Amino acid sequence: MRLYEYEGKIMFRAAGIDIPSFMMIKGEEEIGKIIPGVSFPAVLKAQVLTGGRGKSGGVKVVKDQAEALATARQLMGLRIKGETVDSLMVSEYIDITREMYLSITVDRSKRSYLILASPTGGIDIESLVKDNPEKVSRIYINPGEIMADYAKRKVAKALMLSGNEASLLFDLLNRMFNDVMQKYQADLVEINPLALTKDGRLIAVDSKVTIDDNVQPFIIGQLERLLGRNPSENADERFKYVQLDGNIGVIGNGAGLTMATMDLLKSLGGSPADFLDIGGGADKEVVNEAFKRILERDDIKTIFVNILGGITRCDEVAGGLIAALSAVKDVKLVVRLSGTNEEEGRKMLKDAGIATYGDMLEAARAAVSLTRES
Amino acid sequence: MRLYEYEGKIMFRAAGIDIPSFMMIKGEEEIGKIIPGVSFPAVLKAQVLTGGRGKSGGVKVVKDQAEALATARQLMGLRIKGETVDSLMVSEYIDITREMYLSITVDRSKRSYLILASPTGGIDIESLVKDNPEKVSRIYINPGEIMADYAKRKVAKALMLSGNEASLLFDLLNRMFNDVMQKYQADLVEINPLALTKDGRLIAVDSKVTIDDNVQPFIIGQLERLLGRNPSENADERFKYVQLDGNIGVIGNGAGLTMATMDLLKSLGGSPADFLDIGGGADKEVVNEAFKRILERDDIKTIFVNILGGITRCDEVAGGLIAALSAVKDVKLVVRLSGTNEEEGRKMLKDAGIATYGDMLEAARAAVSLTRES
Amino acid sequence: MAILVNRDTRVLVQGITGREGNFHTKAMLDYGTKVVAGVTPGKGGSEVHGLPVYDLVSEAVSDNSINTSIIFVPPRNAADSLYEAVDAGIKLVVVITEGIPLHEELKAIEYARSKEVIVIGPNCPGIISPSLSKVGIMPAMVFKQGSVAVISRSGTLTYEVAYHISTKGPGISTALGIGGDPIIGLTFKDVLQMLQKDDQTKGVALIGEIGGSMEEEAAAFIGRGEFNKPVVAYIAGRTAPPEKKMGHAGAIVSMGSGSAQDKILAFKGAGVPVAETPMDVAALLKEKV
Amino acid sequence: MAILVNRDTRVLVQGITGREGNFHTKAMLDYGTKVVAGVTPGKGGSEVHGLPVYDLVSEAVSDNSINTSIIFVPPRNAADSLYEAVDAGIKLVVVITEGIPLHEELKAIEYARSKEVIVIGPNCPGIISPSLSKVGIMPAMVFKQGSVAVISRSGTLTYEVAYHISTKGPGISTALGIGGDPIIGLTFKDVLQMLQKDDQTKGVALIGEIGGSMEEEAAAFIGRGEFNKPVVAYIAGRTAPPEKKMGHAGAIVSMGSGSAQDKILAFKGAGVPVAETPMDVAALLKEKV
Repeated sequence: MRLYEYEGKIMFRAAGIDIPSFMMIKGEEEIGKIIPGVSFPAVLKAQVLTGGRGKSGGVKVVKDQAEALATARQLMGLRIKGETVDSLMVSEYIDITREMYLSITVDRSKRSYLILASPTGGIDIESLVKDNPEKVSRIYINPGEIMADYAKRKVAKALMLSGNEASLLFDLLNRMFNDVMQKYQADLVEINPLALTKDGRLIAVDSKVTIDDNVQPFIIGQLERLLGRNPSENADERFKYVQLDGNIGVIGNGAGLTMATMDLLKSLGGSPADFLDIGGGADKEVVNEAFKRILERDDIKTIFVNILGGITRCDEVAGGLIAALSAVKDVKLVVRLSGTNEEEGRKMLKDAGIATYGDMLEAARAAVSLTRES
Repeated sequence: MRLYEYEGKIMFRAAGIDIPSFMMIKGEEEIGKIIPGVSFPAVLKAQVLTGGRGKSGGVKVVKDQAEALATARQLMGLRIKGETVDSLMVSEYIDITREMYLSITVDRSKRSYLILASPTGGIDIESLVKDNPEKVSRIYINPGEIMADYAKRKVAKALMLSGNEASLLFDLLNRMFNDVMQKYQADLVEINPLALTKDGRLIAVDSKVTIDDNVQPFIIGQLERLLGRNPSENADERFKYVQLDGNIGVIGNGAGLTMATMDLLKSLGGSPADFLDIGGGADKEVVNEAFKRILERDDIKTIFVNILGGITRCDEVAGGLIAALSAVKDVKLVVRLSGTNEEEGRKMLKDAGIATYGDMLEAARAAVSLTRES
Repeated sequence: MAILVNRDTRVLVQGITGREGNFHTKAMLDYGTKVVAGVTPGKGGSEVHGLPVYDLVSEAVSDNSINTSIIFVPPRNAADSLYEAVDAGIKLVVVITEGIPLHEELKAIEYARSKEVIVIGPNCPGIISPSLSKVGIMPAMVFKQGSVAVISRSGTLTYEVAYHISTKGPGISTALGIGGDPIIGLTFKDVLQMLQKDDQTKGVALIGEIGGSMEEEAAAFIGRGEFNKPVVAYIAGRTAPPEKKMGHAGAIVSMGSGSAQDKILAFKGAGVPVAETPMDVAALLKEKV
Repeated sequence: MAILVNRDTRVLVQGITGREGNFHTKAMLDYGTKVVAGVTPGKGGSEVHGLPVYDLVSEAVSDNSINTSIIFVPPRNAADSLYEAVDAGIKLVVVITEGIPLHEELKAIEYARSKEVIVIGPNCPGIISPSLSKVGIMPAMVFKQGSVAVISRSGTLTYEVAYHISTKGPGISTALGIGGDPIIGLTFKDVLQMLQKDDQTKGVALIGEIGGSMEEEAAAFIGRGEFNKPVVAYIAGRTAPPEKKMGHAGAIVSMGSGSAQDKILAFKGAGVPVAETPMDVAALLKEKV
């Protein structure tokens, strides 16, 4: 669950991390609220979940009220990488001496917490790692260990901070790790840029916080109380769905098989429209819902169902397909059924007039050629 | 640092652990305070740090105000194993269905936290382990692990609690472990008895809490704020002292050597009056203070100083001895000096008229026979 | 001889009274796996498929000879079950559960590893040494005994590959799903180290996917010559967009790393052929084994 | 060959700029120990006795070949220093510091052990293999090279015993103080296991004291025949009253366990002679070695 910048900053503020003061403008009708209490210059920041907001013109410094109002009207409703801006942050302008990069995440292969720190910040971490790998320090925190003081000293050294600034950093790291990362079970807490100011403060000018999708319900409850929304609202579908650009709807069981199906369609010249994994042991209803989800779009020409039944029973899937058929109009259907109760399933579909295959490659070829024809 | 029962209960209350309500009577002059607000029957409990208080008559149930006042006067000033009672707890009387034993401590050889649980309580754990070892369950909590739920289920089973009572226990264990043991870095948190009441409550009827002597200063600060006293006040002496019953004062450097000195005196028919370890690298001043401490008592006949100099320099110790000599009057002095700067030290003492030895056994023999003569 | 599970494997099922636990206990028993007991808190004293059910793992272990556990409990209790198995002295634990909170998974698995316990999964189909023992949820019929090991981050994709190796190829020594979560107990490299010493295994099908760097680490291990049996790889997710989780919590190209292209290049650089489709794996292996 | 430290031991001093660290660095160098670097946060770039000082252990390790560390930092930072040494890959750490908070000690030592790092101490005099290497604070003159190992929970008592073994007996292979704290890295049993394999060691002086059950565990280990060289024990604290800490945080008879009598009985039951005084240890050993 990716959080908005302002939500991350609400967390930071609750954790005692120094942030620029800000107010939120939600929707056109609140733009007028900018006037009272804002001191200029200020920064208007479009609130979107996708990265690269700055480059897309989503962040503007405004010098007075008139410019603020005009810029706000311009930003509100802007499309950034497919996302429509419907809220703006009006943020205190910070006079920055130096911009740094600081984040805490989980390192998969070392099975460890990982602090990334760079004395230069403000650009995205991918470019940072690509262009100046020597400037990005990696400090590991073993999960069976506390965040040891020596690790904090390493981070201070990496960020070229000492004396009082280092003390501020130690405090910041404790708060990031204990009161944000651990408390809300984030899988990423990123401050980029972390600003050092002339008066020696360390300020989190931006925030990027991602919460683990699998957190226990009490964490969701805490998030909801803090943020006023449940960030997992759309996460409890019974299948997993990722939208793609193509025209062949893909339904598979198992993440690997479903990805392999996308890849196969592509290598045969087809174009997958989605990743949709109904998982193990799916019943009729899930299959039916999966169909509905794919057919929400009007650019789908074919639906390719690829089921290798283990726990999942082919006859159960066939039942779901047949139930969903009424909704399928101008869309072609190619079904591969193999594994548990394969024969029953294929017979059911045959009786309903749907051609089925036992082999994945044959089925994929059929799906691609059918799509070409249409 | 051993805490008083009422101090442990203040901790328990702060941690949300269910305890009987109580008030404290400090000194004779507060006995009159018993009257208002106390409902009878009630329990008067002498506050002392030594165990076995019940057997020594330090706990009394009183049925009305007259009995309460009379009993309080009787308890106040009572001597229990050498300790004088100067404060009483007036505690709510709890109607107990079953008494259990529950404690958390540190297991040294398993390097682990250890929960001890027994479905019968109210008697001391030593007797419990000796008489009914099968009734005492040991549940280990690895320090690299959280207190896992399964461990709590094990404790519930050991205490023969289920359903709602088990849920209360799980909550109690969390509070004991996180909000007492870990928060204040206790090395023992004991509830004995833990009472199950008719109305299904779990109440900590007694408390025994010991805080690690080496806790960081911020823990001491927390304790002081909570309890209104600094429980480590007498812990910062520059040497380690334990009082014994004999008449030969013992000063050694190093815990093992000092204990060995006591043991040796005893095996030669002598009787050590104390354990006093001046530690490694002691200077004149420490030696001087150590002498003063031993001479506070008037039953000392001989002082036996046993120094094997490694870091500790014999000449430094000799200097301290000479400086302390003025305070030594009717007491004999036997000194063993060996190791770093041995010759300088022995010469200094010889010049001051003090006989010294290089061998521990010879010196101990001299100390015992000198003591016999006097 | 296969690896990790064989005829001496004696299995405890944690969460045996749940729907999945119950169903797969039966399936494992039918396969001939020596499942000997189950645990479900509060259900101690009952029976499932004739097996005794206990409240606590320590009780099950002291009453029965057990060396392996399989965990089916729901995500919110799964880490706890792993701690319980480790503390009871079980040395191989298969965690089927999907959706364990990341931080709990991280701590519990590091804990298990510090106690030298082998964890397969979480979020995996388990392990099968065909004709010897199955400790998992895979459909047994696609696994025929033979000489190729299958290691995979995916369940159904394992079945797809195994089916071809079993029907058209040299058959399977041990197949195991290491799991689709970001933090898992056994890596590809760990398993290759075990397979190196296994006489029955003559070749390996390694089925990776996007996310993390386990495939690259395995490729480097092979490239250094530390594994010297033939390997054929397949990587799922070449068409996956970045920053999106593809079904598995661990299948995500993030912060510029974990792409299928990187992994394919790594294998090719180590001299490991990479199959274009899952179906090609068996054919490529047949040439080498 | 002695155990744990020898001519290949290359030592880092953590807390080298402190009074104790500085003093004993000089003493170790004088003895011939290969001390190669030091660490004190904030003092990086300076020198002590000609050795480079670093801010971080990882920096010292990457600049120098280091396999052993000795920690002199104050109690409130000592656990942190142990984490730092472990995470930097050092495999033998001697912790001299006395007074480390119990809970920190517990967690840090369990962490080190989970990473297969050997910790000697805390609250110990260190280790010496006479004529080869001294990583500790003991006065070198009382240790002459020979064939008896001395293991002890106490510092000065070790010197007392070692003096007699060195002057009147067969001399010393390795002497080490395992530490006077309740939680320590190496137990008597751990050290006996190492000594079993050490050719130089022909006999052992085991100097225990009240508190805990390490002596009983060592006795049981010897009693089972797992250690088969002659051992002579001495136990300090026969006259100590219960529930009182006798100098060492770990030297306490508590909740009815840890008494000298129990330990003496355990050793006698295992056929290990127990000396009446520290001075008798050398004589008893001389008969056997």
